[in-house]
Amino acid sequence: MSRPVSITLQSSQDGIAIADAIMADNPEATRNAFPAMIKIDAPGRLTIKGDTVSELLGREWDPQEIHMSVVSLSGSVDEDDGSFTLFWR
Amino acid sequence: MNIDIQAEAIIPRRQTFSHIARRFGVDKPASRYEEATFDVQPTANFHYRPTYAPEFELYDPRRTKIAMADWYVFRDPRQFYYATYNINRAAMQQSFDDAVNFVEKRDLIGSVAREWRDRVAGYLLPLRHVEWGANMNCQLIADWGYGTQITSAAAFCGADRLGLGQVISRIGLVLGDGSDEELVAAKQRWMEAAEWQPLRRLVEDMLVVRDWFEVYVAQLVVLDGLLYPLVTDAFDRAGAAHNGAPIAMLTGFLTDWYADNSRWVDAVVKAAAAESEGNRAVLNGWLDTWGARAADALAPIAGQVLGDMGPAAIAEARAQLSDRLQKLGLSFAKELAA
Amino acid sequence: MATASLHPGYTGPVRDRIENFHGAQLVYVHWEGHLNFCSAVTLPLPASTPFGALTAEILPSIYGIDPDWADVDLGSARWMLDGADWKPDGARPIGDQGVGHKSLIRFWTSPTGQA
Amino acid sequence: MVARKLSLKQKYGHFTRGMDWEPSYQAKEDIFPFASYEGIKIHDWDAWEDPFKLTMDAYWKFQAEKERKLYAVIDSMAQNNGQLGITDARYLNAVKLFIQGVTPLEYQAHRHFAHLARHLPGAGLRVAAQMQSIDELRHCQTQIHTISHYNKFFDGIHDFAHMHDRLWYLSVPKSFFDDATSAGPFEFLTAISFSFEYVLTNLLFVPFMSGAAYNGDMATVTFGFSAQSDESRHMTLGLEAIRFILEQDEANVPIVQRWIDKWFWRGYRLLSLVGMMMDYMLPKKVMSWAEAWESYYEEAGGALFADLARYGIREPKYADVAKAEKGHLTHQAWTIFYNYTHAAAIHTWDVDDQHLAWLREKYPETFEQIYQPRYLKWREQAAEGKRFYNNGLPQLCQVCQIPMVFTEVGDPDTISFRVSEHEGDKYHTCSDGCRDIFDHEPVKYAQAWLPVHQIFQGNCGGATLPEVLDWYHINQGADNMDYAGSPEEAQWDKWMEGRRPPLAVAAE
Repeated sequence: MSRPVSITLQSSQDGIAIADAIMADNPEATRNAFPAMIKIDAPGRLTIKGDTVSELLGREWDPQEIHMSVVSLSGSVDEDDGSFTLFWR
Repeated sequence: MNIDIQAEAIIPRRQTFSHIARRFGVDKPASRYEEATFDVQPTANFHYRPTYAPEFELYDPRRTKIAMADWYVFRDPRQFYYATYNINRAAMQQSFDDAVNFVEKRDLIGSVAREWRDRVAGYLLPLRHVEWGANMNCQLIADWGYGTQITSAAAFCGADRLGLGQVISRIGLVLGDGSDEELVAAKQRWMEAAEWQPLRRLVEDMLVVRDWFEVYVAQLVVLDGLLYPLVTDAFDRAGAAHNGAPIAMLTGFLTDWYADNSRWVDAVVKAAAAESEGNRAVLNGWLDTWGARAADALAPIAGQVLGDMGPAAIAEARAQLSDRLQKLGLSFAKELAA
Repeated sequence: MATASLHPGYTGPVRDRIENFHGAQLVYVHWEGHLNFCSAVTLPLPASTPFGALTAEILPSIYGIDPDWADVDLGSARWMLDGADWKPDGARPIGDQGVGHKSLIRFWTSPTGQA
Repeated sequence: MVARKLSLKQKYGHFTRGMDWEPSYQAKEDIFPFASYEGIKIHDWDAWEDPFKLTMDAYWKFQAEKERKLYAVIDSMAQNNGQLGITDARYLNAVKLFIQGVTPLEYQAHRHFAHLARHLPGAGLRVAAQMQSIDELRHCQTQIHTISHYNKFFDGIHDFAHMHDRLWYLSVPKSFFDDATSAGPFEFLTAISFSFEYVLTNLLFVPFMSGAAYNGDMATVTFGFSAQSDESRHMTLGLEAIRFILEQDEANVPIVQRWIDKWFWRGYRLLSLVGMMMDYMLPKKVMSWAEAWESYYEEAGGALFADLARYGIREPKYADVAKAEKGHLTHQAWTIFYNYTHAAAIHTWDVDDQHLAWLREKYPETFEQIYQPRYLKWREQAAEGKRFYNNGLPQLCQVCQIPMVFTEVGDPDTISFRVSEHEGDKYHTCSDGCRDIFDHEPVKYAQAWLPVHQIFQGNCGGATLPEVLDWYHINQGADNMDYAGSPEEAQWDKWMEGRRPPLAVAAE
């Protein structure tokens, strides 16, 4: 079984949209709500697609904006032009 | 009535922290700048000597020849603490981004004389490596400087230098139509071209200086004090003859930054010089040594850009810096001794 | 093992040498079975201090605030010095009975102290 | 017209390490003299992968936005007497410990990440280190600005930096950080970025922030949340740095393992103060120390070390001891502060019945048997007007500098005394973990500035307690002593009185 990666986001407008996008693009992800926070776990790998978040927010969202919403994460990070990925090597 | 009782009950018992009150008085609410930058650095009772320098304490005023009775006289006139610093720089960056968009959308670079555009790429882009060296020098000051006031401002300046290097790199991408060819070529000039070697040697030599205040003087007072006026003033003026205005729009960030940073540099140097005759002698010595080397290192670059007018531009920069330092209580010869 | 250092011979000030204590030496004392006193206490005592002065004056000044102390008979206490059983003589100086700089004295009392 | 747009990765490469060059006028080892003395072998600095590709333009933009939001909350807190929103004035003692013990470390982290940003030979790591350096400065300054408002009304906060250099219990965090900053650059990375930030930091921040949230301290929640977005970057740096070092050379593995063992134990001992804060200082509880340790160390750490096993790294030595001690640690730490509240810049108090019930529930195997009787005995003494204060000064551990209160695993009645000899002197430690650290580098730990010994050497203002407290800048009778009878208690009661519904006032 692959080891879980996770990301914890603030329950802000952007954070909720990011969480929704993750759930749409990563079928194996599970979502848990905490006071003021959302924690999402996924086995092995989790990708945030800039396009999906942009569509949900109705504006262009750059994956680097993740810095505004992230609370904690677990896993290695890969940042690309259109996406932000957590994974274990 | 009930409200009155409440309001009366909620009376602050003190206005600020004790270490701030000892400096500015107990009754005065302190500014955020003061609370963020005064006396936070540990000064006593260090547990272990550094394994890389056991002759010093972890924070040690003896890491420079400059001596101060109080290290908290290096007040930053901009009163930067982290929030105000970042908000200020985000606004400067926004102006730069707007300028880049403006220039790119209208393809204004295409309107600059090709020859001048190449010359700009020639002198401007290698300077990102100078910024990289300046960045390391600022980190050294943040590492070994003494007192929260100087180290936090130096850390901001260090971040500026990384940002400046990136601004210049971005201009390189604009000049290269989005490709990295110009950046690659500029790095090659920095490494190999004869006219750049004296400056690269100067930058590398600064990286082995261990007195943090000497690094401050060599980089922030002398090299910046000659290089920035040359690039943002003399070179830009030369570009005016070649329809260089769009490029001046892009280098506006450098001009604005230098004006802003100089306010802090002047305040620091002035305070150090005012402290003692001994400090003044040390500072003047550093100004002489690094002043001569910097002028020599910049001469071939000025010559490359301005041709015969190069020496005059260097002399003008020296004279400007000399006037500036004179006002700060220091002496810097307008002309180099033959 | 040596601390890894840029240059060989890394060293720094050793702060707790006996000569820094103005003629006293440090002695740690712990009353076993009474962890309402969170830890052993540190006492600066000249080596010439008679053991009897420790028991008659110093320890009561520390432990007297515990109601159990009133019932303690130090004459029947069990003592340990630096990890070994110890039979101190009240009349002799502690320094003559093996108490050195930073020695640890532990003692067990009855009836309240567990052995 | 932008025909050949670079990818984010290519662009980031040019914007960071592309500005670096191989020096030829000065030797690389003269520019970076500290890179090899720890025995760590790096063959290819370019193998360092930058996890985040944050350039200064984005950094300024994001950080400016975060700061605008944060300072709006701080301003509103000051304008609206936000201190009235906390659950109880006792809560503030957690904040006091934080600004006295942690905030100065944030500043020191700023300085030492600048050290790495200057002295590591790898350009990519230098860039990551300098962003962390200014982030740490941010955390220091935002904490000062947030807590500045509480300082206007509450005691024990007013001279935090002076106290950090002097006060006996603050030598615990100070010596921890001095230990890291006096080491070489790779040990510092392992100590702070990996062992502390990656493995243990959640234990500091998450309970502290949620504790603040549960107890009405909105300002602290806001700076905590805001700082946490930087922490994610720092944690990632810690994990990637350790992987990078381990992948570079097999010979690095045993060196790094020893550092992980050492810094796990150092960090764990430091966190005993945090655990005490969680279990004793929060009027409204979030989770117990034992629960936090289970979820943040035993589960998350277990998965991490399973992953690092491929490099030959095993779980930190004595992690089993930490697990075995979790039902005792915080109660023993509270005992220290209850004993010495007369010499501390925080308050302690009688643990009330409701709180005792919570502790019994959370620590079913240890609390009722061992610690509750102790507290009830103190309660009795206090009721007789003889509040228990320890008149002696504690014996301190030479390494962690916490009073030697910790007991043998499996024997909670017996203090764990360990001793080593070095150059004819004895050095006492509180545990096998601390003794191992001493024995490995006695020349380093023999230098420790132990507050109790310094008092007896006459270096702390005088021979009497009031003189020493003056030297600490403790406002006697306000900063120190039991919460019961403190000016803070009187103030709080007065405020709460003022908040009685008007009807009750009318009824009087």
